[in-house]
Amino acid sequence: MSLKSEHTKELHDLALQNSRIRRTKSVIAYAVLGLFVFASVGPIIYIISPAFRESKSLFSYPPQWLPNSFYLGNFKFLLSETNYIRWGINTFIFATGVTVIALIIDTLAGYAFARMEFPGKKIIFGLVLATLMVPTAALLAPTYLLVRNLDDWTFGLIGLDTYGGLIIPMTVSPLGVFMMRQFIETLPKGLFEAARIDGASEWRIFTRIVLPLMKPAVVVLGIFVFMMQWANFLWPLVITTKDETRVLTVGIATLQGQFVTNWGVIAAATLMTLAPITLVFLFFQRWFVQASMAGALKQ
Amino acid sequence: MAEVIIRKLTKSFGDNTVVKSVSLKVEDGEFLVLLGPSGCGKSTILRLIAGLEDVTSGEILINGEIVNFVSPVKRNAAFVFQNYALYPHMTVRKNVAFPLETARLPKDEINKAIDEAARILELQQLLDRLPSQLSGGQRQRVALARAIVRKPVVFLMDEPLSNLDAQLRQQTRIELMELHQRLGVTTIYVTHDQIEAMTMGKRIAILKDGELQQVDTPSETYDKPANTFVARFMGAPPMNLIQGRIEAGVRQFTFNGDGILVTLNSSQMGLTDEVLSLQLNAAVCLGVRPEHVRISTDLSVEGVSGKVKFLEPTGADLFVTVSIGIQNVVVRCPPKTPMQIGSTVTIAFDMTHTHIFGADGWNLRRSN
Amino acid sequence: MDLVEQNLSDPDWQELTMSDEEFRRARSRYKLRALVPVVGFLGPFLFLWSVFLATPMVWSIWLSFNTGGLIDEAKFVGLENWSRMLSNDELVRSLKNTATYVVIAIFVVFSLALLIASLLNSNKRGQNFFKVALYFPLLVPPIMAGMIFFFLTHYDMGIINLVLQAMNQEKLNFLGDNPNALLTIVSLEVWRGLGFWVLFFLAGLQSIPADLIDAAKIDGAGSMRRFRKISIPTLRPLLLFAVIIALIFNFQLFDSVQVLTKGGPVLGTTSVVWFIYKRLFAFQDIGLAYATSVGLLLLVVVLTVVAYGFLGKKSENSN
Amino acid sequence: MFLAVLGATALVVGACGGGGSTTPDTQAVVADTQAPVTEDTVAALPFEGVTLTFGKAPHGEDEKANWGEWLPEFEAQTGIKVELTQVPWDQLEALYTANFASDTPYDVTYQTSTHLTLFGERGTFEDLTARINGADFAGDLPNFPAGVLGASTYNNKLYGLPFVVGTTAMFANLDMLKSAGVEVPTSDVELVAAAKAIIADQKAKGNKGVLGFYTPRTVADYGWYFTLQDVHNRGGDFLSADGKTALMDSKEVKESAQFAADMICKDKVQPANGLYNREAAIELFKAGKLAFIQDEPSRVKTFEEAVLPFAWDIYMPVGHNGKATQFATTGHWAISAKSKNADAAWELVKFLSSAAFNSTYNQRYGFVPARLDADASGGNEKLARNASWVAVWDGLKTSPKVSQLLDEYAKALEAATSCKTSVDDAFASAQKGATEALAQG
Repeated sequence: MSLKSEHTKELHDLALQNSRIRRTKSVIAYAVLGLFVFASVGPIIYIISPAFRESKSLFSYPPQWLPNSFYLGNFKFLLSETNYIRWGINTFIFATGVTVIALIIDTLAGYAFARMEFPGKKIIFGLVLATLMVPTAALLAPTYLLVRNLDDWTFGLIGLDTYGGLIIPMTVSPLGVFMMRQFIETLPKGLFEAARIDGASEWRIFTRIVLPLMKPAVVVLGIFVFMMQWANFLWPLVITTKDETRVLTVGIATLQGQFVTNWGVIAAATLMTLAPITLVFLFFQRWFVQASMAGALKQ
Repeated sequence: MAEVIIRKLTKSFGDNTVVKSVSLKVEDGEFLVLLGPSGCGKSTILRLIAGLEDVTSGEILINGEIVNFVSPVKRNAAFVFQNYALYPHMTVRKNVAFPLETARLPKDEINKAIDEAARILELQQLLDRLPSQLSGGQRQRVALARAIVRKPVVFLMDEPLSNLDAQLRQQTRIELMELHQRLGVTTIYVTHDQIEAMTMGKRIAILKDGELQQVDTPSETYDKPANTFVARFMGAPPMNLIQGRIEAGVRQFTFNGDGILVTLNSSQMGLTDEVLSLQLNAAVCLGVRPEHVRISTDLSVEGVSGKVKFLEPTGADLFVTVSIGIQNVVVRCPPKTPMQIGSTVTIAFDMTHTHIFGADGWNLRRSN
Repeated sequence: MDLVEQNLSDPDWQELTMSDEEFRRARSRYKLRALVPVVGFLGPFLFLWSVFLATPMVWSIWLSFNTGGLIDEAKFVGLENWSRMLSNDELVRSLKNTATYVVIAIFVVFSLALLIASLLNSNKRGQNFFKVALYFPLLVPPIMAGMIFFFLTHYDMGIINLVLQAMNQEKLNFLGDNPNALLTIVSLEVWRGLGFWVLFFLAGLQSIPADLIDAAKIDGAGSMRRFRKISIPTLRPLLLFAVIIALIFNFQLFDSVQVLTKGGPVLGTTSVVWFIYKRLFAFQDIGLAYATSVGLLLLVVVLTVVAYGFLGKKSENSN
Repeated sequence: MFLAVLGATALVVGACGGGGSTTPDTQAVVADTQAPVTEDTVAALPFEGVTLTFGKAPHGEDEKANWGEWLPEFEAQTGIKVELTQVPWDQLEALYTANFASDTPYDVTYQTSTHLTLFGERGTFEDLTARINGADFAGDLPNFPAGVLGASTYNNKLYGLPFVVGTTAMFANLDMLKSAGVEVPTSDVELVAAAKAIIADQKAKGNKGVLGFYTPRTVADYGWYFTLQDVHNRGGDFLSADGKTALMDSKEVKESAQFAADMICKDKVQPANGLYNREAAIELFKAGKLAFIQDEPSRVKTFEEAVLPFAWDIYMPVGHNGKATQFATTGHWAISAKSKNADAAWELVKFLSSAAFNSTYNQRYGFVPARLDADASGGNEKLARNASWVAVWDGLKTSPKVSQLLDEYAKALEAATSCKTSVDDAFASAQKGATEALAQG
């Protein structure tokens, strides 16, 4: 009897000790995670203050942390003196346009590469993948000239200062096709065969079977493409000439004079640019977080 | 309802030929089982018939029409997949409706067809569930429902029971056969399980390495295996195959296999002396099923004597492995036959059920 | 019909009715018909790809054997650009910097991302919040991220130096000294990219079958050992994909160099793409720029193949 | 060789001075030429319906708004519609390269001397020689100093009409000078001594962290722009007069770089590279933590607007042995060779380079006008003084290779002032790079 209770006590102690270790471990884990969150979000918080200060007092000595008054001049300047709203709308149209078209052509091509047989498939796929590694900056000029010359061929649909010219060349993303192909390959082959037996055309298989099943992957790729184009700078820079056709990144870059940077305005612009994308992100984050990236990216 | 004929069907993937000039005729309403070990090309043949693979050479006819270059749906063959291949994002109803919606049938017709299929396969309660909410057997029935709802002329089933546990498998086997009887649709059924083949097939086509070995009723494949492969593949435990030579005796030919001397009575064996003489001195096999070997502890009985090596009681039978020299012969005895390991016994073969497989492995009974 | 007979003789029904010629023709017609959907599915992408990616690329390969060709007429010079490329000191330096950057960035990002991902994997509470917060920096376009880093690395007003100052430590010269500048650029990349890789590896970790982990726990493996012996080998195919993608993207280091350092100090942060960009636009040395660009492409292709061979093989062995 | 360079430099300087002396008479001529143009516009707008595209990188974030006020005047006069595109400085070359390669480039662009001939020699710009010698420009031409025009000419071709010339100014915190009891320095040696004295004085008064001198020496902050005039003050250049030979390892280049390096590494009157970029240094000066800063004269406006709490003034950057010249780039208006409305474009260029517009523009942005009859000071005494320095302006000559050569120079300067590389090594490497660049194409 006594032996038994001793044993129980021992077990109890051990359990207590274990739970204590576990608790300590999780405290450490959350501390580390908190540190990384701080490092992630901190820099963005750091520019809130300059955005609400006059540029003149930004780097004043001694360092001034909080704005002595709630200065809105930088924002006012952006909204009244620049085409900021227009840039924002353009950015949205640009990024959305690229995303929508890229998703369509990437999923279609991904399906073809994953589930269709045709001569030269491996070679074509290899070539497509190879172009993934081309530095985009180097292709800037040739692509620009191409779009310029396409102006006449496409009745002005794809050309300078057009959404077509801005959007279409950016929709080609070998990475997207690669990701989609990888995902479709993870789907059981039998599904496609069953559908073929059931008389479904490739298009019906694609719309009724593949698309519903790859929704998570499509969302992930969509967010990925949207982000890339949201941040894109060089292409919209060269392909737009008018202030009204510019996107946010380019518009903000034109605010910098030669050698002179209006830091307050830049900080304000950065904040204002982050605001809508943050909303978009928060709206989709449920999707994003739930979307199984492993599925999308599985080898 | 249709007759399926394949002629000299060959399928290669690159340099690898997996189906080698197979010809087969499946009668209208027949239940034919394609049997063979994995990798023998049986599934490929099924997929070729369905139109899931592209024929390298040869012809496939359904109802007298060459369908090599006809799209799967126009062949009007339904396919039941090993893992059912149900659409995971659709309810049972949607799954079953899919082929009909694809064919653009009117809504009420679709509903009627679904109801009927559901009734036949007892799926009424499950129509609004997703495949992930079903058990293996239920999924299997949904897959069948999806297949029958189209009213196909041919059923192609690719190991449909292999994902079920043993008990369910047996039960479903019976259900499948009932379904076949009820619908009378020509069915080609692929399996690697010889019990399944024996119990289900009206005929069995046995394949090895892409080549057809034998097409026969289950009892014929068992009783008169075409070659050593079939002999060993069908039946558990397999047929005893004893290697040896045919020698000329005084009046009759004898089989000599390392101490096992058997006088061959050609008429009892359904052979002629001419056939045997062709194999004189060639390396042949003598084949006999365990139940066609008589065993006796009485050493005076005529036969070959050997030592008991193993005993395998299975309940219904007792299998005795007798070693004679370097050869082993398995004998089936009634369950409680007194046998001792190490004791000496005499065995004798029932010549009417004994086969000689020639040097090429083919049963001599078939070469006349 | 005698069933045995089926195999023995060649009854009439076994005779082929189509001649070889008919068969071939029917077969190629059938295959051609099967290509129609391929054209439909692959067509849009392949068309746009060949116009907007393949054509400029072929053009740039052609230009690497010429001088001029963008603004003025191209003049064929054979391999001159390629030999100039191989003897260019600044390019050698750029390549070294880029390689250093790629190695450090991949190593740091992947280690941190794996660490955070495994912490998140075993501490489920608040997981979504952490994911979102860590992903946040990716929303900042590089050009603006560069500006934010200017604030952060300001000698007197930057947060890090203020902390150092408060701790009576010597302040850091972030962008004016080597290797600080390159490390600052690495930090920018780590800052922006970490969240993405955390989500990536987290998804990978969550796909590890639980019974594998349980089995290891029963075997008494500690968490470090479990991570090394189970997580890493299971993640290896994912890691391979990640390394290849990271290689491709990091070798294109450009934005942060342009915004933060312009290749300085003393060529400490000049990258290959920055080198190309400068030749191409500022110097109008089109031939050298495209020779380098094609050279970089070849290099990355080779590295990718090597990475694939190396990691790919290992992952096969581990299975 | 060395003598030849000296001679050439002297010639250019001389020519500049000569141009300067014509100032008084030209103003009247300008007034005359304005009249006929007005008459034309009254009769019938000569270019009604023509639209010109106009590309320019901004000198300030308010520039776009300003153009909105400036251009309508021209549009009303001529009937020409002008579409302005603002080109960010950082990506200017990429954008121009793409644009000029197309069939429809900007009709008129603003080009600095580093880009003028780089693009011009590739056939992008119209040679304006005939235009400036035409009757409609006869009244304006004499106002352009020959030295400025000369520096903009390459192979007898003028790809752009000079608009502004860059100068640099030395800003001094006079309170600090007074406190330390030193005079405004007039030579490089005096500058170092004065800076040292001020640092010591401020330290003694408990003002730690005061710095003596700042001017950019790094590639990122265009260090060459602020350093090359010192090479000229020493009588040298980084390129031979005929533009064919690199002189990166010449005595003058290296001595000037050595001086710049010594200020940072040896004398420690300037903070190490990278600690403060230009903007940060400007803030230091504004905060009274920096005695001297060499920067662009446009900062006069910045400092005046900020109302600095101490006395300050601008001076010509001091030179070796007291010699002082101005040496920087020029900004030009260029017309695209492919322009379909070249005549209209020329009207725009004439408007942009007119004395009236030049005055308006530079009263806002504080550059030195490239024509002598423009008044950029607007009564500002400091800016007026700055404008007068154009007399000793000895600007960077344009050449198709100039940006590449400046890159070599700038890299070497940055290396030399890093205190880790010797001046000899740094400029030997620059010489090698520059020679290769000149040999190529």
